[in-house]
Amino acid sequence: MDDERFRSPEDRLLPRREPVQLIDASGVGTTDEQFPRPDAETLLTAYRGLVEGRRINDQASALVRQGRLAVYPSSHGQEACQVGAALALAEGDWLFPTYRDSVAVIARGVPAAEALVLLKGDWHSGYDVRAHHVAPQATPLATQLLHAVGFAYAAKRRGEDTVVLALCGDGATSEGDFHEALNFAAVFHVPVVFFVQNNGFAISVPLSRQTAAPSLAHKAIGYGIPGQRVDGNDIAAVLAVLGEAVERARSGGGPSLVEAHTYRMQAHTNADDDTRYRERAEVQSWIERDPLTRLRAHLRDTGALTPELEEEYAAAAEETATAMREALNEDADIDPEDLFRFVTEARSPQLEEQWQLLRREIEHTADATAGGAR
Amino acid sequence: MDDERFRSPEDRLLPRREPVQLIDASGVGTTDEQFPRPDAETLLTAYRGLVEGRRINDQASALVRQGRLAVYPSSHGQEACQVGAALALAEGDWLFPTYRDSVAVIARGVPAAEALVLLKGDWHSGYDVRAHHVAPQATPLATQLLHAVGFAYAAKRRGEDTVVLALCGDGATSEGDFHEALNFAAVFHVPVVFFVQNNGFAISVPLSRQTAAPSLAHKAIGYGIPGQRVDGNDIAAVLAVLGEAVERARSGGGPSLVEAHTYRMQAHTNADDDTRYRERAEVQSWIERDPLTRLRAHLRDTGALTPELEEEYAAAAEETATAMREALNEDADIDPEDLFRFVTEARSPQLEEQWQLLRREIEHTADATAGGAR
Amino acid sequence: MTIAHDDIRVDERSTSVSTMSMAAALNLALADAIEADSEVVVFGEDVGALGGVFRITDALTARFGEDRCFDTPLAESGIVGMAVGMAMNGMRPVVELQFDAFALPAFEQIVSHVAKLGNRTRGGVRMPMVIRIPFGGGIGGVEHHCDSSEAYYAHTPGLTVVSPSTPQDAYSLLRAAIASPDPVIFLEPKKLYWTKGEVDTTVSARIGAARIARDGTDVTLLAYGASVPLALEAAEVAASEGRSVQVVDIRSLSPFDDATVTVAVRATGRAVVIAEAPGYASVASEIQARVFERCFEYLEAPVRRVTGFDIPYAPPKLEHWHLPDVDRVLDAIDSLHWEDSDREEGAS
Amino acid sequence: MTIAHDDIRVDERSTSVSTMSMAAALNLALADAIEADSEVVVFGEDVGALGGVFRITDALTARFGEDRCFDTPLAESGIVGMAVGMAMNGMRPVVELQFDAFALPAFEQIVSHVAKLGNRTRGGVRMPMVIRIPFGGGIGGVEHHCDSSEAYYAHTPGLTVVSPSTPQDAYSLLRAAIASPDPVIFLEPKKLYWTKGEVDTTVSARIGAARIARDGTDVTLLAYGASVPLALEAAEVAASEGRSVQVVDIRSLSPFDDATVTVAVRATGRAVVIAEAPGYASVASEIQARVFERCFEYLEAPVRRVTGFDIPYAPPKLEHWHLPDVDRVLDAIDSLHWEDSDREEGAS
Ligand SMILES: Cc1ncc(C[n+]2csc(CCOP(=O)(O)OP(=O)(O)O)c2C)c(N)n1
Ligand SMILES: Cc1ncc(C[n+]2csc(CCOP(=O)(O)OP(=O)(O)O)c2C)c(N)n1
Ligand SMILES: [Mg+2]
Ligand SMILES: [Mg+2]
Repeated sequence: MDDERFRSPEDRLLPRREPVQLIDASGVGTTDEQFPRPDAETLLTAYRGLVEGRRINDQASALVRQGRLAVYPSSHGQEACQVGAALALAEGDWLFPTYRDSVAVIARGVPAAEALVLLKGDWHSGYDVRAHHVAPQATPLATQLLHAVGFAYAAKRRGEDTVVLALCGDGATSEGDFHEALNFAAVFHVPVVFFVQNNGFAISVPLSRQTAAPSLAHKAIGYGIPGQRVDGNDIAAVLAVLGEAVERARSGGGPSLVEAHTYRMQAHTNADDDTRYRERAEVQSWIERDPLTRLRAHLRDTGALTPELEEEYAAAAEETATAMREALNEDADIDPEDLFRFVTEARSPQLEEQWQLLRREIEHTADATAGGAR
Repeated sequence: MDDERFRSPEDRLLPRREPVQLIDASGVGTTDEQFPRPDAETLLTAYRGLVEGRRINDQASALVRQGRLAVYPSSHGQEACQVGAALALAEGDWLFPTYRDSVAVIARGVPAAEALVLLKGDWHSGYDVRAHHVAPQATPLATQLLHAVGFAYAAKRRGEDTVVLALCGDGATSEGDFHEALNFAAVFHVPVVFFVQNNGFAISVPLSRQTAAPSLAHKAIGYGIPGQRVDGNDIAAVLAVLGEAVERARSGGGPSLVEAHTYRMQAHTNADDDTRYRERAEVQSWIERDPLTRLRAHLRDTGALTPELEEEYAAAAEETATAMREALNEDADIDPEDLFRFVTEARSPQLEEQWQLLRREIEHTADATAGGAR
Repeated sequence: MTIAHDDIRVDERSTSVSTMSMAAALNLALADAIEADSEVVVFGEDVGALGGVFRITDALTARFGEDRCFDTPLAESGIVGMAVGMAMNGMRPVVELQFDAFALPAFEQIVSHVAKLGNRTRGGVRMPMVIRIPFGGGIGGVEHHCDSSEAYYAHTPGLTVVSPSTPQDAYSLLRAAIASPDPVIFLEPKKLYWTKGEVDTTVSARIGAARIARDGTDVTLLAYGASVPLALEAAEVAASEGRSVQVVDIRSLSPFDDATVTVAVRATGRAVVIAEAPGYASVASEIQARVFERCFEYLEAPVRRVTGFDIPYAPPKLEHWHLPDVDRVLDAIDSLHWEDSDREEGAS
Repeated sequence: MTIAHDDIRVDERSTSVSTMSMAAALNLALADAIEADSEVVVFGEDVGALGGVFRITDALTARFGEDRCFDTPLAESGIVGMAVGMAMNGMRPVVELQFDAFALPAFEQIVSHVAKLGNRTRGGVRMPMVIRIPFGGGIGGVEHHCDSSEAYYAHTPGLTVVSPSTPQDAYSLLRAAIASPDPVIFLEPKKLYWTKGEVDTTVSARIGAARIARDGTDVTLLAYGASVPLALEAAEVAASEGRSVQVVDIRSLSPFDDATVTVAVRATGRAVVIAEAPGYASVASEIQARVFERCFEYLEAPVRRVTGFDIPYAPPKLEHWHLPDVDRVLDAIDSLHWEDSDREEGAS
């Protein structure tokens, strides 16, 4: 059979055979004609972010054990994606994250204490989305990808050069909303970068149960947009590939799909027991590919990372962790009337009635506590 | 840039650059190493089906004008896909059609009068799905594709060699359910052929607003299944391509996606006004590519189609049309209790109460009609 | 009541009153809203060149351009999800979902985001969007084309749900819905699309307010959408039989106008709720329950409801059996303990 | 009543009774159903190796193989749509949707097909499938993990909707649901998953039947799911205050057991409906409305309801304010015109 018969210009949409990698697992830099390695300064900033991100993940997990967070879906092992996503964006750009992406949200400038309000249980979201250009962390899978498309549509319509980066996991690519989002983005040619963190699992379900395609990046072809695979534990590659995709979007080149190959080093959340569905050996094997050690080795080898800088970064991360601990150890005073304040802009007579009922109950309870029993 | 870098074995999943065609618009046969042209006998059967299909479409449209059908979404111009879909299947196989696919349903053996019950308005579906191996015609777009997957899953689980052919339109490929169906089919490797009739429009919306991909067949790549484009007005090609896909499915090769390029020659339904959204010239241009004239020319040129046979086919088609007219000109006697009979297997007390209410009303109306006013 | 959207631009043209169909009134409301606010955009399936399958968006694209009214790919979750993002970014999307069964693919977006994003962000992000859905039956449509799904939306906290029954309300309520800072499910009774009436474009409507559609002293009919003209027709027949029947057009299914309804039913002491949707766990049962609870001491008889049966919507040839009709409403009125009031009988 | 699924295989083992959690009872029901019928298969997200996020499918894959219990790609419409096709082809799929907000992507499949295919084909195709959904709150879950969506399903004709409140019912109702020829939405009150009780596997349940959970003569509490233990607790407190409170466990939200409920409320003359879901246009409003209508002459006071507020489910730190609790139920009971019965006051 003549292979050429199966080739056409459109076939350029195919992603590469192998994920883009610019620094290998041992820290050695590789060259790539399409994607130059970011400069040392950028990589130092990235490394600083990784150190902080790792610290945030581990601190948050500890806070769960101490009962200060209701739940924490850790991105331990995925920090290169988290930090890469934040660094790839300009200030005016927007991030549409998921529950897994607290580190990306914090790396984007949201104070950790505000980012963790959802997981602490005080409210459904705790930061000012407009101030930080970060949408609320989405829980219903893949739904936020459509919001990203609409958001980008509005920006483009106003002639702004805003780029929207939307995050999701490998599991989320199976949802109908993933399909509709990529298709709408392609048809309306909006500036969105879809960044899939393929961490191998959707809770307990491995990628092999999620797709039979050669890669998730191949899905881009069906929408007529570029797809690319990247080593998600190599932040140099993540920055290069996302950087290109963001630039394409900004310059009117439309949406694209980037799949990062990474690994979820911990259980889905603290509530999960991953010994039920994966081998310890598999988890162990990813330690070698850790995003921090790799970049550290590279930057130390090239001399960019000095012991002083290392200390500085560690101290900065420690400071963030301390701030997190302090903020989360405080019990916020939550006004029960908040339950009725934001449902709609104006409170309906029904909600007002219901609030009055609750208000009387609360007063009654206070009286009872003060005065005696029911 | 080195093109080879973008090639890998998986790239064989790419559909051909051009739709498969075995008989050109003027009736001249072409050769194709992968897809041999069906033999004359098969093509005669196909032609007979096309003549009948066209007659059914035109008869049904006439019946709408006469008020005997509530609505009819005609497949005029798409008969090669309709008949091809029916002929590609073995008796034990199953067809999952849409509202547009009445001709395919009838070609599969369902009496026209039963197939048209939905559109006549007597009930939501009028044929015995088990007897004919044809699922009810689906209205909510793309939803039936998932049913096809589940059905095929059950067949495969029992070790049967049933193949399921699921139909949908170009518009339906944008729905989330399309994505989920193809993905589930691929992951569970079930014997389903997804056959998309790309007729250029979803009601008024042209394909260009539906996708930015090179073709709809390219969507297959994202699921890791084969995709193929075929000239949907060339029933020889449709039979060859569907035949291969059905065979692959039957022999354990899993699902595939076939996109037929065809054209909806009439408005979406009789209720639609297509002058609002497309040029007459465009519609005219497709007359040259009509599936009937093309096959007729080919079969007459090759001598297979004699004037006697032509007459015979026309007479058979006329008979079908007469039977349709007769059946649809009769007003079926519909028992109002049917409204309550099939909601659940056992009738709930609530439904029994409601039926008794209606029964009393009906009796009362009958009394009133017999005896006077309310 | 605290819900008010009286801030609609009042049109000063002297030609503000004319007679038109509900479809034309909706079309005019969209056009006027597009003109009044550059962030209003209309989109959905077939709303562009075709003007919508019911022609509600007729000529909007031709008049205002693709930028203001456009077709999308065929995917309802996509349409609503995209609208969410646009609303987050300062726009006022007005989307059309073609028939109400075809709104269902968007249900997750509607319930999990449209209804909740404002609350989730403590008002940091509001969802000023309108989801227009033609609803109800009586048009001889085949399966999936005649459903009444208002209960799904009315039950969902965070959604405003309204339905007009006259061209005037179609115009004014749609303008109010588009002007609302909150997401509105706008249910258009397709059976009434071609019913004509006067429309004064300077009249503004307040979301959350019911309307006394007919005065009466013996019994109150509570209805919305296509059931309002039915209630009026039944009231007319009842009047000829000597009964004075009040008709309340609920208009706003959520929030509900308890004040108007409670006053009305307390005055007559009898009530019947009318709606096409299956009655079980419906808006009709809600209205019935709250009227019972709030008017208990004033009731001469149990509140009744006349609704669609608890069955999938009937095929065209049987829908006349399924839908509430005048006789069924009159029968319900007749059952309201007229001669020997049960309260007198049963008490003490 | 005509609904009966008493045909469940009765287990003759002498060890048929043991004490276990509701989660274990559900797990046992699934295992027994898988053993009893080769066409029963369980699937969904994380139901395989993990055994489900609540462990309801624990060890089923290990015990019965991938063929009987397996994970799917992450797509709820896909899961339900695939189940529809399997049911069409003779299987009895039992699917798990992980949390009830995550059932919403499957809503179109559920409403347009699961509920309607049997009717569409005049019984030619039935839909013997069970959709298991953990529902309700009280577990400190973050947004989208504590909703109560039963109204959406109960309002949809064609769906059977049940919810157990004890391990025994969890076992027996799930077996009955799997044995049913009709599609069943099986709502599992996640707050009660770890509550223990006796389970006799030879006891069969009839779908459509309520259960008198506690006898009482002064007032009837009508509840389902996690509200049943709450009602029992309130009844206990009320008893200590001298009031005899009856508790009815509705169990079957659709079809509804009018017979049992009507007899119960007529006897006491007072009723309170309790449910976690927002009250507006809900199952609670349905129950309230039908009890009002059917027991009107017997009521000493208006039927009340105690439900969740009409707000998006509260965040963990505030959910105790949102959920019905004992005090709120007792307050509702207190409001039922005890001293000076209004009927005596208001009549004549
Ligand atoms: C629509 C929907 N279905 C189910 C869930 C429950 N759920 C939460 S996370 C998760 C797995 C997601 O996997 P993936 O997309 O790979 O992201 P990851 O957690 O690995 O980052 C599931 C099933 C959900 N949040 N939303
Ligand atoms: C979920 C859903 N949304 C909308 C519709 C209304 N509708 C019916 S046919 C149609 C166009 C379908 O186009 P396509 O899939 O190309 O099929 P064709 O009609 O061209 O055969 C639309 C929008 C529907 N039936 N189902
Ligand atoms: Mg994952
Ligand atoms: Mg089409």
